[in-house]
Amino acid sequence: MSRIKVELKKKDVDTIREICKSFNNLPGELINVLHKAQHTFGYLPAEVQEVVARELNVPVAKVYGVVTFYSFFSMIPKGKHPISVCTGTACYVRGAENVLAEFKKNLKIDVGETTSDGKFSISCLRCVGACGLAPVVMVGEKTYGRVSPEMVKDILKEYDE
Amino acid sequence: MEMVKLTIDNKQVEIPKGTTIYKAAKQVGIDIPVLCYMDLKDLNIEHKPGGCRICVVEVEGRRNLAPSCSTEVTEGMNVKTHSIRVLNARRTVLELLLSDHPKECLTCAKSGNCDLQNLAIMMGIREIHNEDIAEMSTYRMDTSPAIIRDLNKCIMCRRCETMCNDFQTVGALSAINRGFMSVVAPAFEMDLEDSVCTYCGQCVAVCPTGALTEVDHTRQLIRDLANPNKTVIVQTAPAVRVALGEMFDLPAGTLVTGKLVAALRRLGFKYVFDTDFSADLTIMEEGTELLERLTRHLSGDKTVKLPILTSCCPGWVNFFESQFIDMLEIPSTARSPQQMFGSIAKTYFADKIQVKRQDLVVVSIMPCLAKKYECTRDEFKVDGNPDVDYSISTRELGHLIKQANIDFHSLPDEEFDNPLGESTGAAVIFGATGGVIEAAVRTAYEIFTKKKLEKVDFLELRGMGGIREATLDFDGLPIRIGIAHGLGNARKLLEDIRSGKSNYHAIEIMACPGGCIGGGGQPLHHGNIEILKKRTAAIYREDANKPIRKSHENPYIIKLYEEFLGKPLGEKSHKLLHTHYVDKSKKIIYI
Amino acid sequence: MTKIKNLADLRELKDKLQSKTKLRDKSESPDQLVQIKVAMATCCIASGSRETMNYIVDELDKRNIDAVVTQTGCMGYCYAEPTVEVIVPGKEPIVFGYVDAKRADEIIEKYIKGGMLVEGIIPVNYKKIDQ
Amino acid sequence: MADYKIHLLVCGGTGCKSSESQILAEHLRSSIESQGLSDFAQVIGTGCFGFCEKGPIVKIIPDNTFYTQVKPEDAKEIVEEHIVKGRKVSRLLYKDPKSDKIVSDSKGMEFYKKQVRIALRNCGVIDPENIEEYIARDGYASLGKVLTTLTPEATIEIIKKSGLRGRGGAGFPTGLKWEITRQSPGKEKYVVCNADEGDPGAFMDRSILEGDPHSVIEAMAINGYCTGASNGLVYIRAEYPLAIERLKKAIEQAREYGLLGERILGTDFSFDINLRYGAGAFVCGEETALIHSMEGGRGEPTMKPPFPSVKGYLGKPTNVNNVETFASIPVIINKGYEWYSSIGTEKSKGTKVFALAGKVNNVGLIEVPMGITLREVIFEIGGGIKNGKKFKGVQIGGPSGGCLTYKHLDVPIDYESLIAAGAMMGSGGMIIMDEDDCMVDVAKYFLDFTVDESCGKCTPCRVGNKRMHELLNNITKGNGTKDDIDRLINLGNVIKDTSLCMLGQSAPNPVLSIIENFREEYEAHIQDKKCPSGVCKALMVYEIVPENCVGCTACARACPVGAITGERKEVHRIDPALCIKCGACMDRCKFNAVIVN
Repeated sequence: MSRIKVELKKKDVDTIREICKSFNNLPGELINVLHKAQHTFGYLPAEVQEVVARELNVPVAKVYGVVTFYSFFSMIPKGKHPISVCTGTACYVRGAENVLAEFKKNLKIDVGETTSDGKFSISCLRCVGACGLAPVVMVGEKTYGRVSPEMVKDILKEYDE
Repeated sequence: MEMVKLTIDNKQVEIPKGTTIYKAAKQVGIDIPVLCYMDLKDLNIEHKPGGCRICVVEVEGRRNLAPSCSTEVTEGMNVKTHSIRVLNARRTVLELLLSDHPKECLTCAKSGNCDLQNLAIMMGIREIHNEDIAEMSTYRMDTSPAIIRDLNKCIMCRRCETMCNDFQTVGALSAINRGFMSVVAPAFEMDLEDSVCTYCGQCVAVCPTGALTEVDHTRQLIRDLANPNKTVIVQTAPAVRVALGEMFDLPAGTLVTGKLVAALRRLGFKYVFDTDFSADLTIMEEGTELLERLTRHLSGDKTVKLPILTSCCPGWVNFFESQFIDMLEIPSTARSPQQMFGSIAKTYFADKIQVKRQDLVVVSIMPCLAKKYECTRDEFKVDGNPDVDYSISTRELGHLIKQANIDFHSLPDEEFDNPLGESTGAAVIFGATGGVIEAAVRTAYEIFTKKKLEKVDFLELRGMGGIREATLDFDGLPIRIGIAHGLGNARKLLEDIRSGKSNYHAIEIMACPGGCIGGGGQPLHHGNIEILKKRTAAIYREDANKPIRKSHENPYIIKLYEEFLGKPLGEKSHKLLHTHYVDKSKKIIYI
Repeated sequence: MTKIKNLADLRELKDKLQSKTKLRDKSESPDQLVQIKVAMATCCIASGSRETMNYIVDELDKRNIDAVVTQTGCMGYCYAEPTVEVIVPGKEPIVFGYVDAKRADEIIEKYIKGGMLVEGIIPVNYKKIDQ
Repeated sequence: MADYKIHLLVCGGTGCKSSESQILAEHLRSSIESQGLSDFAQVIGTGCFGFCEKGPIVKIIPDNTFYTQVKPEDAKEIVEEHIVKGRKVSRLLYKDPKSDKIVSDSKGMEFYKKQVRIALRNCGVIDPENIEEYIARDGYASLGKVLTTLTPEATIEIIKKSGLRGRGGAGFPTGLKWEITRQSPGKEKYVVCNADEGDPGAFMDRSILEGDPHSVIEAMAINGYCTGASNGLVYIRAEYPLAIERLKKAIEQAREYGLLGERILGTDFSFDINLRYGAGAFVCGEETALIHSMEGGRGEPTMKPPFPSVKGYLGKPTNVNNVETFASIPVIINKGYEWYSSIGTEKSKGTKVFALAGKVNNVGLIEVPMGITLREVIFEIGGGIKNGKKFKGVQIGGPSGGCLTYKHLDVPIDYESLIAAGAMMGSGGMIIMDEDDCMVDVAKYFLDFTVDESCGKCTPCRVGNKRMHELLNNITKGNGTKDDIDRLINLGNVIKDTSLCMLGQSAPNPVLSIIENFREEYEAHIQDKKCPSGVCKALMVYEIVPENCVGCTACARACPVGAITGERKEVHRIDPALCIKCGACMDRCKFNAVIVN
């Protein structure tokens, strides 16, 4: 199988080792380790998973099994401005689907993808708990409430460089 | 034992506490259909994920149906195994499984031997509702040198995952993804070939559908047999003769050596040889290597590494090449009997019959899937031409004999051809766990002590224990032997060695339960250890019946050294009969 | 912070801290408590209403009277500032004028605790904004 | 430190925080400072007030003034007018949508009138980042009482008698669970708080952890004392950064004050709490799946028995309760089981928190006594349906629950009644639907969720829900057949009957209850090929009314796929085969000539 290999720098390997060590290299801490690794690298490329597997002494297949089980973990780098559209029930009945469609249309990417320039990525999340503001969209840390499809272009414009 | 009274299908029964409904029903003659469930009780594996939901039964007072494989009986329980509710649920669940399964039974390798197909027949499924709108979960097909993964046929029983992780501790496979797209695969959905897979084939052996099958070489074989320019010769491994009969409904443990030879001859092989011959050769090389290391060790040479580990099992070789790379120095460098045979056949024997290497096709019949991979290794090729061209499994051979409409039962007993067909009892026992080391001891003892071994049966080395050890008396010198079968047991043994917890002189390891007789290419034993025990008994019967029972007494082996090889561990042997190991973990971790 | 070593310590700490959030508990059930509203417009503040309010709150606390002290807008009796409205449960609201510390003390002691009328009552004739 | 005369409570829950409530609080503080009132008035960031519809909220204590939708720029006015001059800023006060009257005091608001706040008692009242505020309101008094005066058995007895049942959804009696864990042999035991709230549209657990983390910590310690566990773990969604931060801070403070750690309050009891993060898998709300996830594996559920109380985390007895359940514990011990069990109905005691959302006027987090009717919740607390539309249905219990209709408005909310009505308590999501919502689409939405969240372990859930979803999809596209409804019912019932865990066992509930209560909507889609609410795009037909069309060609020019033909000044026509139902023509037409059927 051909796949792009990302060579990890020694520094990065050391970072992963450090993370694993901070959890005493315990296999039971796999999810906590992956959280921290994703926080550090932004995503979990195969190579990171391989180092984690080796450090925690678990098969890399198992690590991959865990990574692909949880929607929070991603093997694709997120965009510089990750867009998260809440598709919780409250947002859904107030039109989140249309807002999501508008983002997809404008950026020409699907959910879980990143634009080719690496600027935006779209993901869905289930209820951020701001149901009073439904539908809710988050771009990075910033929350937009009562978003309508018409607002999408303006929101994206805010991130023009 | 505390007993529990309950009712199953209106039968009053008394069953020990802690028994599952499935087993309780079985005890009173009610066979509840199961699919994902697998009980390898003698291997300490009871796989009951409760995933397929085929075995559900109705329990009075319970809100929903209970999976009988994993629900324990309780006092006063009233179980119905075939109420309308149960039958409807079971049928609906099966239809759901089939709705996500390719309907290509006619061309499926498992056809006729498929648990899912059997259930569909049993329940009389005639249509799948809303098939036109039913999306299928589809995956990339993966063909490795030994195993084909066609995951479109995976039903998520997870048996392979259990074998690969819990029993073999290889960890090549894991459930991945979630929901409808969940499936069992190697990390990153890479090819099996790029993973830590050892090709032990235990996953194939337990797969209830056609999702995991062996690479089929029989078509190639038929083509080669029909080619007038090729001389096709065959070698058959010791474990094949004690299991092939099962493919023809003979009881487990039936010895069919003579019929096997006859069948192969009728299939058109020019020479029918025996891997047992090269097993004797292996003992000469490996035994000598053991003695050499032992002698140097005893004389205080600190550079010598002990224990020596056997190296005839290719699954095991793959295992340590990817998981115990710090111990690559310990295993014997002797090639496996399959490869020694190929090497000798394409040199010594090819010269003898004056056939060019390229025109000689060496086929092996093996109880093993890793052998398919082993013969593709670059170390075992000369100018790109492999010593062994390909290997076919016991199962494939069974199918081939049927395909050629040879009536196996009425075949006469025939003898192997010479010179590569003569073997001793020591070679036959290679097929059972403990056998290789016993064979080695028979020879090493006599060479080391220069005394005749009176009692050749080392019962202390036999048995089904996962990890066994024994100390043998080499004329005053205690020799510590370790034996493991199943890679999970091997791992434990190796970790003990690594940590310095145990010190053996020699260790035998076989990847499969029971050794080669339980190999991934054998007729399916479905975890029934009684079958494995019967095959083992047949192996030792064959040994006992052999006139010569020590490898170094095989006249053709003696002749081979005289005419061709010189001496064990000599220059020629080194080139033709030994190998080196590579660090395969590099393939897996890129740093 | 030193560790709380035992239950007595915990209780002591609680008693010490309670006053901090008591205000919020009281506001949950104002009907059962004495309510005091201090007019707190610019004019009132100029005439010392904030000092009055602080005094009242502190004194009520010291004298263990459960009361809610809130501020309110100008009551319109600018001539009599600072003005304070007192509602004792079950009684009509009464507005007092010229409430300095001394009068506040009188109001607490005599009217709230004793139930006696004190001088300086202004007739109620204004409306609250919610009404 | 001075005792402040005025407290300004500013909601710091996630909802209000995303509307800049933090900046608002800063502005309030600086305005107070510039008025020289720093010793007089105090700004406190609290947890969620629940009235998320109108956030950010500022509540002024002691007069209970309730300001809604406050922006940072309003801070100055509030301070100058209200704090300095005592004049309420009327434009920021809440206006009752029914009577159109201004209600300045939160006690007068319909939204709060019928609420009984027990689990949420401190949310919106105290500063969650300050343990002293919690202690001041009787915090850790229950732990103290339990450790020094009660035996574990006696404590469990109180919980049992209180009638408290698990608030995570299934309603298992909490006291009994504690007792089983206590009686399970083993030296090493664990207390686990399930904070993996995954129901899309329910956020009470998050609000409690954000608004009152210490109540959960205290309850876990009490649970540890009762069951014999000295380790607590909170399994919390990684998507809840604020709750994580506050919880961490709270644990730190509790350790500092000696309320967690070795020999708590001088007794022999030691207890500490650590966090484990969920990673986005709804199924991990199921306790066995949660435990496998905490152990670092895939969150796949396993058969029960064995129950976690007997064999849980690392194979040890483990007591798993959800956040809301824990939050109710300290107050039950403080006020007594008699008090708690006097609230609610015969079999469902106490209160339940609901996340009210959807087409209702007052979206927010509410806590109501068990036994209250749906009508009271939706039309009194919720303030009725938004924009004067007609109420159609209410989905209770999220993707595991059922959809009830106006017939059920007088059903009392308790575990048994809801199940009898075809829904379930679930974790407490309550989504209100109005006449514009297509119930088939709603059913599809929930199934879409469960298909997405199914772990894939068992056949009925993995394949069955997918097949149901396909059937529904087919129906919303107008390709449904008459047998589809029966097929859905059979499939749904088998999935309920055979799935391994509660996720699968309850996944068909929305579909089945909607068939039960809104069968005519399914039939309209299948037989008439119509979506009565106009939601299902595939069933819409755009047409041009010849009488209204003037032939201006605007629609033809707007159509992105060239589906509209017609000469200038002549009647135009839409080719239904080409039309993608984008609605562009309708938007463009100035003559109301484009209609949708």
